[in-house]
Amino acid sequence: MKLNEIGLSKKDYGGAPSTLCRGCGHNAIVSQMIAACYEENIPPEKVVKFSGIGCSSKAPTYFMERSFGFNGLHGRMPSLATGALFADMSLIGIGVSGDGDTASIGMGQFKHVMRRNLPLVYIVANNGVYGLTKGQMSATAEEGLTLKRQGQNLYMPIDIVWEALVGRASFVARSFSGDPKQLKALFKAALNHHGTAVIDVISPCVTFNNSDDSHHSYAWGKSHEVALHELSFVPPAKSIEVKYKKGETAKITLHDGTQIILNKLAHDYKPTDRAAALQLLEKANRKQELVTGLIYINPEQKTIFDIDFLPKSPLNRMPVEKLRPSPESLDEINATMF
Amino acid sequence: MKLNEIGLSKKDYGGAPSTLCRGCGHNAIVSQMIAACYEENIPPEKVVKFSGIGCSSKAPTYFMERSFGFNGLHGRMPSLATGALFADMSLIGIGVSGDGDTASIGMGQFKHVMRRNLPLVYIVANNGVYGLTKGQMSATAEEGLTLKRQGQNLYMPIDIVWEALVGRASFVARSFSGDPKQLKALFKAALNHHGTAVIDVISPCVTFNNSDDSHHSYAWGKSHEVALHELSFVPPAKSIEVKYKKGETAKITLHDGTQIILNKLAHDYKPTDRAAALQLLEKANRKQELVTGLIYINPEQKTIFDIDFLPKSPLNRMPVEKLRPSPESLDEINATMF
Amino acid sequence: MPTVQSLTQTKEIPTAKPIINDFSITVGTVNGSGSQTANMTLIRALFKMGIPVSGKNVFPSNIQGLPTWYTIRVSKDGYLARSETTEIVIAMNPETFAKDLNALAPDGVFLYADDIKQDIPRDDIITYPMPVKKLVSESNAPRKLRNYIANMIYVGILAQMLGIETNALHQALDFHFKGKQKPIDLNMNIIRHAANWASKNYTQEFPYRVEPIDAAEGYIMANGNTAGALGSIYGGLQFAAWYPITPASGLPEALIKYRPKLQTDPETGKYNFVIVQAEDELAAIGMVIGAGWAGCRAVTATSGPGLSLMTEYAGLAYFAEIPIVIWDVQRMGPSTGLPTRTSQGDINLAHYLGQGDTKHALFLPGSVNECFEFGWKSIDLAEQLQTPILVLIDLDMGMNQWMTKPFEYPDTPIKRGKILWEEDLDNLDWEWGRYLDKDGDGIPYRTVPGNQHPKSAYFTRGTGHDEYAKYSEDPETWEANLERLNQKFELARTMVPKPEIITREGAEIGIIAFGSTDPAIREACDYLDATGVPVDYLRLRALPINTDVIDFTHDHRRVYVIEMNRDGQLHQIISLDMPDQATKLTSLTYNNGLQLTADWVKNTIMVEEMK
Amino acid sequence: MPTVQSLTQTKEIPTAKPIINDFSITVGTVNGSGSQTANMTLIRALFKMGIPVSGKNVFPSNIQGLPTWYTIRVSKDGYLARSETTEIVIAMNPETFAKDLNALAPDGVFLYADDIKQDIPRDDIITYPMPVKKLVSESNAPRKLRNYIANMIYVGILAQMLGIETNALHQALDFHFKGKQKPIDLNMNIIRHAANWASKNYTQEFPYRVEPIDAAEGYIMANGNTAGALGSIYGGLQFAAWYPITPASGLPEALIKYRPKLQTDPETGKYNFVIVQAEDELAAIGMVIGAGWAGCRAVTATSGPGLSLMTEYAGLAYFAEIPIVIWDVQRMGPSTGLPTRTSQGDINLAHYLGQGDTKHALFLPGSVNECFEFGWKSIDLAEQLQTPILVLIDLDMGMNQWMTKPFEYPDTPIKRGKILWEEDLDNLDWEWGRYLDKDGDGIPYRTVPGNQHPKSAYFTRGTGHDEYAKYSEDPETWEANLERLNQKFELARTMVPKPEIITREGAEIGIIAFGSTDPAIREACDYLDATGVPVDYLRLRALPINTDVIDFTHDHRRVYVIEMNRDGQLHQIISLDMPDQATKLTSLTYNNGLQLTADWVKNTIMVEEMK
Ligand SMILES: Cc1ncc(C[n+]2csc(CCOP(=O)(O)OP(=O)(O)O)c2C)c(N)n1
Ligand SMILES: Cc1ncc(C[n+]2csc(CCOP(=O)(O)OP(=O)(O)O)c2C)c(N)n1
Ligand code: SF4
Ligand code: SF4
Ligand SMILES: [Mg+2]
Ligand SMILES: [Mg+2]
Repeated sequence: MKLNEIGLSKKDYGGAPSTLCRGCGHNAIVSQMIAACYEENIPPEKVVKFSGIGCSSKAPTYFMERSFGFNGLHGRMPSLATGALFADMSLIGIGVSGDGDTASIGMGQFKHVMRRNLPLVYIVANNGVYGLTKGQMSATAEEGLTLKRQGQNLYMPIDIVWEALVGRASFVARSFSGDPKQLKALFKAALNHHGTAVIDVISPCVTFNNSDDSHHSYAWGKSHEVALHELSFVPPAKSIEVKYKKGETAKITLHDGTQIILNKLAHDYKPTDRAAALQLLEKANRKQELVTGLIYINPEQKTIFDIDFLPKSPLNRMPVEKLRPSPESLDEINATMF
Repeated sequence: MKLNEIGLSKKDYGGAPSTLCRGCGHNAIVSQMIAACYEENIPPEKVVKFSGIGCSSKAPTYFMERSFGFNGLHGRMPSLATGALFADMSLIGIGVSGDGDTASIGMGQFKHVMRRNLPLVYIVANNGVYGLTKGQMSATAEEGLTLKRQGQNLYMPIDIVWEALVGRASFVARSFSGDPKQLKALFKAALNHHGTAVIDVISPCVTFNNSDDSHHSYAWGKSHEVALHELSFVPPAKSIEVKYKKGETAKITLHDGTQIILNKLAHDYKPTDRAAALQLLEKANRKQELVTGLIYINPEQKTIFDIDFLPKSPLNRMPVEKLRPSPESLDEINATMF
Repeated sequence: MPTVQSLTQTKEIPTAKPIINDFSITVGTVNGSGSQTANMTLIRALFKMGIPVSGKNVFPSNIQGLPTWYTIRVSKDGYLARSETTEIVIAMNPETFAKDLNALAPDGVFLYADDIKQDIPRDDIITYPMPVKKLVSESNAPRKLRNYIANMIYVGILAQMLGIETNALHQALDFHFKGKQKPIDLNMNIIRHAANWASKNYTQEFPYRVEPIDAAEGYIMANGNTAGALGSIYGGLQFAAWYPITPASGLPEALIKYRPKLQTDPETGKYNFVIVQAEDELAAIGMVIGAGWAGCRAVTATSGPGLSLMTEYAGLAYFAEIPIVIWDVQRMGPSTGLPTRTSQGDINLAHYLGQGDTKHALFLPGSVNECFEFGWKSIDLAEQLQTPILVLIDLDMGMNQWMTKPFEYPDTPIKRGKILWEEDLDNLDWEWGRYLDKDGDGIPYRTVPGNQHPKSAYFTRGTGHDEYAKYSEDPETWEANLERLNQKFELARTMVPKPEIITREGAEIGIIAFGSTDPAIREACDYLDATGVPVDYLRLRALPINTDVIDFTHDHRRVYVIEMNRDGQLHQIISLDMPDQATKLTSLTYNNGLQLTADWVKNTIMVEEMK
Repeated sequence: MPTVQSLTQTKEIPTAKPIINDFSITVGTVNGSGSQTANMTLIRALFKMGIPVSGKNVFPSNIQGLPTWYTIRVSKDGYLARSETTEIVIAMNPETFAKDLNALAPDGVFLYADDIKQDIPRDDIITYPMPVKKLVSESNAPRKLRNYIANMIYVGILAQMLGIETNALHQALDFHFKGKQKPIDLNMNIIRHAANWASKNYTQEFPYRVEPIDAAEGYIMANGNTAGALGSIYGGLQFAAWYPITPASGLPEALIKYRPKLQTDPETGKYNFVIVQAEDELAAIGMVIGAGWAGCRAVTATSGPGLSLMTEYAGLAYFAEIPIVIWDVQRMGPSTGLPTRTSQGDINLAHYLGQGDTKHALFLPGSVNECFEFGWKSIDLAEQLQTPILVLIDLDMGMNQWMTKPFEYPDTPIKRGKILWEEDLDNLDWEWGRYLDKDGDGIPYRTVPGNQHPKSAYFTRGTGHDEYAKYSEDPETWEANLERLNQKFELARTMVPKPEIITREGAEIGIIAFGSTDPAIREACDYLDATGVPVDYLRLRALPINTDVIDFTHDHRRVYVIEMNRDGQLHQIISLDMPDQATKLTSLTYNNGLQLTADWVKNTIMVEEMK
């Protein structure tokens, strides 16, 4: 059986069998996350999974059984992850949410985890609909979308990528369950990023929102996707050797020294300028292009861990002696109580 | 005593005496709202006031006693307004919120009222701090702000205007309590707009966040404000006569025929292009300019009222006969129940 | 009989006469496979034959591919609670084959898809392999429909063996497919084909049969969510806001479905009420409160998790005296719990929803018909008392089809409570104040936005206020206002639906129960009576309780309070209202997510009475 | 004496001896004017003289310019509850001048700023006009400090007339200004100046005096929020998330204040615990649950509105068995209510916080010292039981300075409950499952993220799960799990702090109370004893109750349950645990936002006993 550099087989990254519908876009997220972690040689025990409520939020059950996971409350995944990841800052947090879970009920926590730049891979499995409750409009449903039982959506949609950009996320990407190769590459980039890495994955709901003209369907995705670039990686060790090759639009060095190499596809685009990213999106939205790829990244942005003045050693392994201040200190406190 | 065109004196637009601190920026919002409604000849009975919780949210108590008002829950003003305004769509809704009330706990409802484009003047009295709870950081506090008892803010701030722009608000403006003239003009424009009109008012908290280097202080505002233009209005009746005069950068015709005339100040800027607005903001943020004025407007955007297929006559005056379907209809229903 | 042999009959053909119109069927299948249509066709057809029938869907919290059970109870006596025994099992799901086999009663009939190759280690039953794949392929139906059609095969076979009338089946399909001929014919053909095969190959007599009777005469079939929605529409609903959640979504979705037909204004062609899908429950209740405050009859619907999120706003509505109605279609908690299983576990939360001294009246419909009735009555009372009313049902009543009495048109005109408009204020000979108790009943008069009278406006807040709605921190004012709110709550005792009491000759003990457990309790009462333990039954229809409940307890040696939760929440709340009777009230709880059964009630009470 | 005349003395100089160390002072002023410093200086100085003293701030829900009252009680007997009578009034606020005048007891002393020109229609008191403006201008203090300094004037005058020692005042200021000489001198000079003026002009003897004693010996002064924060820190707090709200903010703000001193690691120089200000309470509790789940000792603090928003997540923590501590510093509800007034109205909400059958243990500290003690004990118990613990205090205890016993260092080591790390799992001779009740006490073993053992991980959810944390909808599994949760709750009865019982010779009746009402109840018990009605007093320190409470009720003819809310919430909850005693339990409630007084307790019980 093939093993990765830390001697694990792909099976070691597996989870419970999926109970999602056959063909559900979320299944692609599951399999590509398994592949990404396997190929990046990440020990499952170093990963913690989080999710809210929804079909999408069930996804973490289906990958990496050997990782701790917490399927929390609808729209409240980010707060859970914030508290948990402080316990051991060496862990890698992966959050999976849905468009309803993030853009409807979860908008507040989505926005605030980004401004704190919590190191977390934040995947929004975006199908424009509420799958688990059987097909109501979500906040990302495009204007004019018509669904059974629901009629037509006449509200303006919420654009996850756009929201992430103005929300000051330090890593913003978009991908498509119909493009597994890119999905995996972006997962790898996100797993290596130090900060909140938002990935808006158009992940079709084959049961409730997959008609060809729906903006969250496989058909629409396939015919409208415009991939910005191809991503490849150079681990910290090797990074010196790298030379610019033709077609490369950018090299980004991450916090841990890993380099992301972007190879030009559609546009000659550098994902390091937020203003440019906003432009790109605005245009794409008008032209109804599904722009995918790494849209913005700032490896330097301070995280909530840098901010809170904390030790590197895991808080949750702190010996009890350290947990309680000395008796003397309490005498001093009492002396000042008046 | 001076009376306006509907025979009311300014006193008829007054409210309870303010219990805010002397010099509080929110008091300027109160007085300019009184002036705007008085000058626009709006019958107080046609206005409904809404707010959340905070010093800012107390403001509606201090203007227009003759208007109905509802001081709701912290962060939940928009939902309250949404339900209430359906009762009589001829009413003008004015919502006053704070930066904590909108950008912290209220982010979700803020975002969703905009995408529904509920006709509502949505004022965010933005002082970068929690006034009523005595001076904690709010989500709009700039990076690096230092406050007593709180230490330094190291999170990225939330920019109300930016959020409103990507949130698809149909009217986005920014003003400053230290610039009452412009504040009044923008209130007038908003009162005439058909849709959600977000006004981010930098409204200093003199008690907890008014040090000269704080981005929400009077001093900072005065020295960094860059007003885009001067606004003037032409009521529907007269609008035909209007000719372009030199210095005018734009004429915008509102839903009811009122025209807004913008006279060039700082930039030659047309507030009808969202992409341009995003650019403007991005630049301003980098240059630390406090850009004020009408930043974006789309008078054509469908509102939630247009969307829901409803009668013009007030729902809350609907005669009881109409409220209950006929006995025959129930027989038909029963016949289909199986 | 070779054919029968070849069908590996495992048991002698019983000589006993077949059992007529009195048995239960369990269908084991997977969800998302279209079995719902098949099962609905069966119960609708049975219903059309005039036979009392109930169907209960036990489904998983996902969309496709997991085990699902549907139990059909046929009862000439009209016992429609879930039965603990099942006499006929249809096994379509290999995963649950063994489990389903075990669930079958002795002498029961086991029909299974013959492509499931598992052994059948029971000889006390009759087995009927069904060549589902073969019959499907013969049906030469479109490929993509195959899975779905497999379900119609068992409908056909069962129909044949039980003797379900063809035209009843046709009516069922006709209704389901809204008269569309093509699907009707397609399905009817499959059914016929399967029926024919069965008649040829299952030669021996089937131990269970159905025969047309008229016991279902004058009944309809509906679910509580639809009934609640219709009741609200006939109650003059004007504004609904909601956020999707199982098992409550069906109520607002029924509002969407019926709005065009029932509330389109003939003149303007516009709708007479508003439905908004909110971004979450915090917003849904906020919108409803805004609408209720502004004079619209406003309703929302949710389940446990959503109700929790409504806590803060519900407290505001109580304190600011805003009429709204909240439907809580209960599912199993705590927490996300079992979203697709039934429970009565939100009584405490709903009753005390809000911080501080918040208390709400609860309506507790005990039938689908009553869901309709309480739909309009709850809105009336909310506006009369100017306070939130919560209506609690559960997944079983909300989502399952129940046989019930037809919906009755409201027998009282719409009540809007004390609202003052311009002319009312003009004619007032006293100074109006929003919270002024002019009539001494604790209920003040209110005005609503849009009122153009210069004295009509007031400022509403969740903070302390005086009789004229002015901000106040004055201790006496605060205390007096809270006492007045309490007075309204006491008044509610006399205005909420009274309990229904069924007495029996010589009963010394009683049962208090509510909601979806009614069929099980009634059935159990018959059994207990038969075994010489007559029991009186008080079906509670609302909280707070009135004196009937206290008298009922007084008049019995012991009273069992039966409910579907762990802690006996109703038992707790009512015992607070009769401390001197507290020791008489015995709590019996059933809390596993399934529907209560008559056998459980009977046996549990027998055991208690033996003690 | 002309001077006195000119000061419009209105009453004969009383010949009686002055009253020593036993009276109440009320200062009427406006908030945001700096009067807090003046008042704190007074009570600190009195405390330094060894005199038992309490100060209660009755303030409005805004920041500046509205009426505020501060009442100081001086009691040689150590009675520190709010007193219904006030013997000395200092009137600085024209708006409340008349009201404050009326509040004064007969023979009382009325000191007022002489720029307030209002008539004084009482001749049963002694009036002292204070030339505040004059003395301020003489002080030639910086302009912008004038308003503030006005307050120090009454400190000086009062100090002079009561005989408060100068060095005591100096110590008070020295503490307040953290030893900064400039402000200390500035304030001390004003005080001296005012005192001198008073000594010259108020010639006659003042009817109230203070004298140094040692009754405050061995006490400290602190508020409950600070004590709760310190108790949590000494309890090994590792993670705190919060959202600002009155009156709870003081607790997390004390964490921020004391973290550098108490939890900076000497080696690394880093902090040992985390504090996050969340975007709202939904997030605050979410963070705390995440931290508690991941093995950090986690605490949050809020008040009614925030608690309501925590409902859904609290239910998850109960069901998924995650240790957290929630402090609810109660303010007056329902709804936003009176944010700056005290109450005990969240008992019901806190006890049942969550949908479905959710129940939580509540800690109820009865003194500031106990806030510290319960601070660390609550975290220990939360981790031992793997469940949320709620600690309820109120605005009065949380925000006011109380005289209390010094904080005692924890007498037991930190308890982390059943956590398994790598080596533990290696040495296990049984198959671990997250929800497997190995020990039969209902408490399973848990692992936390970061554990590198390949078998340590599990998936946590709010939905049904089996002993190995696998998803399950199985009815028996569900029921068994909920019963185990209930077993933990029953176990909590024996582990939460036991009640404190104070008995009296020949008492036939009892009182049950808790929290901030303790001083009023103790004082009332003395009065009742004196009037021949001895009362035993059980101070409840936690829910659920243990047998002591039931026995106590058994042993008395009648038991009064006294609490500060409308509905007698505690009375309800405890009567559920003793139905056979229910009729003995009489609910007495006080619900106007002010602190309970001994007179009210005494009078109310006398009336009840007369009945
Ligand atoms: C507080 C609360 N409200 C409502 C629900 C019901 N609910 C479960 S999943 C879901 C939406 C799921 O949509 P999305 O997040 O887009 O995930 P998807 O199923 O589409 O992948 C809702 C509303 C819930 N679980 N909790
Ligand atoms: C649910 C809830 N949490 C917390 C509070 C306490 N609170 C009152 S006002 C406020 C913040 C006010 O800040 P902002 O909205 O910026 O208004 P400002 O006072 O600064 O004008 C908070 C946290 C509350 N009232 N309700
Ligand atoms: S319902 Fe939609 S989202 Fe849910 S599992 Fe099926 S396909 Fe996926
Ligand atoms: S505290 Fe700040 S925000 Fe509040 S009233 Fe005073 S100045 Fe205004
Ligand atoms: Mg979705
Ligand atoms: Mg603010």
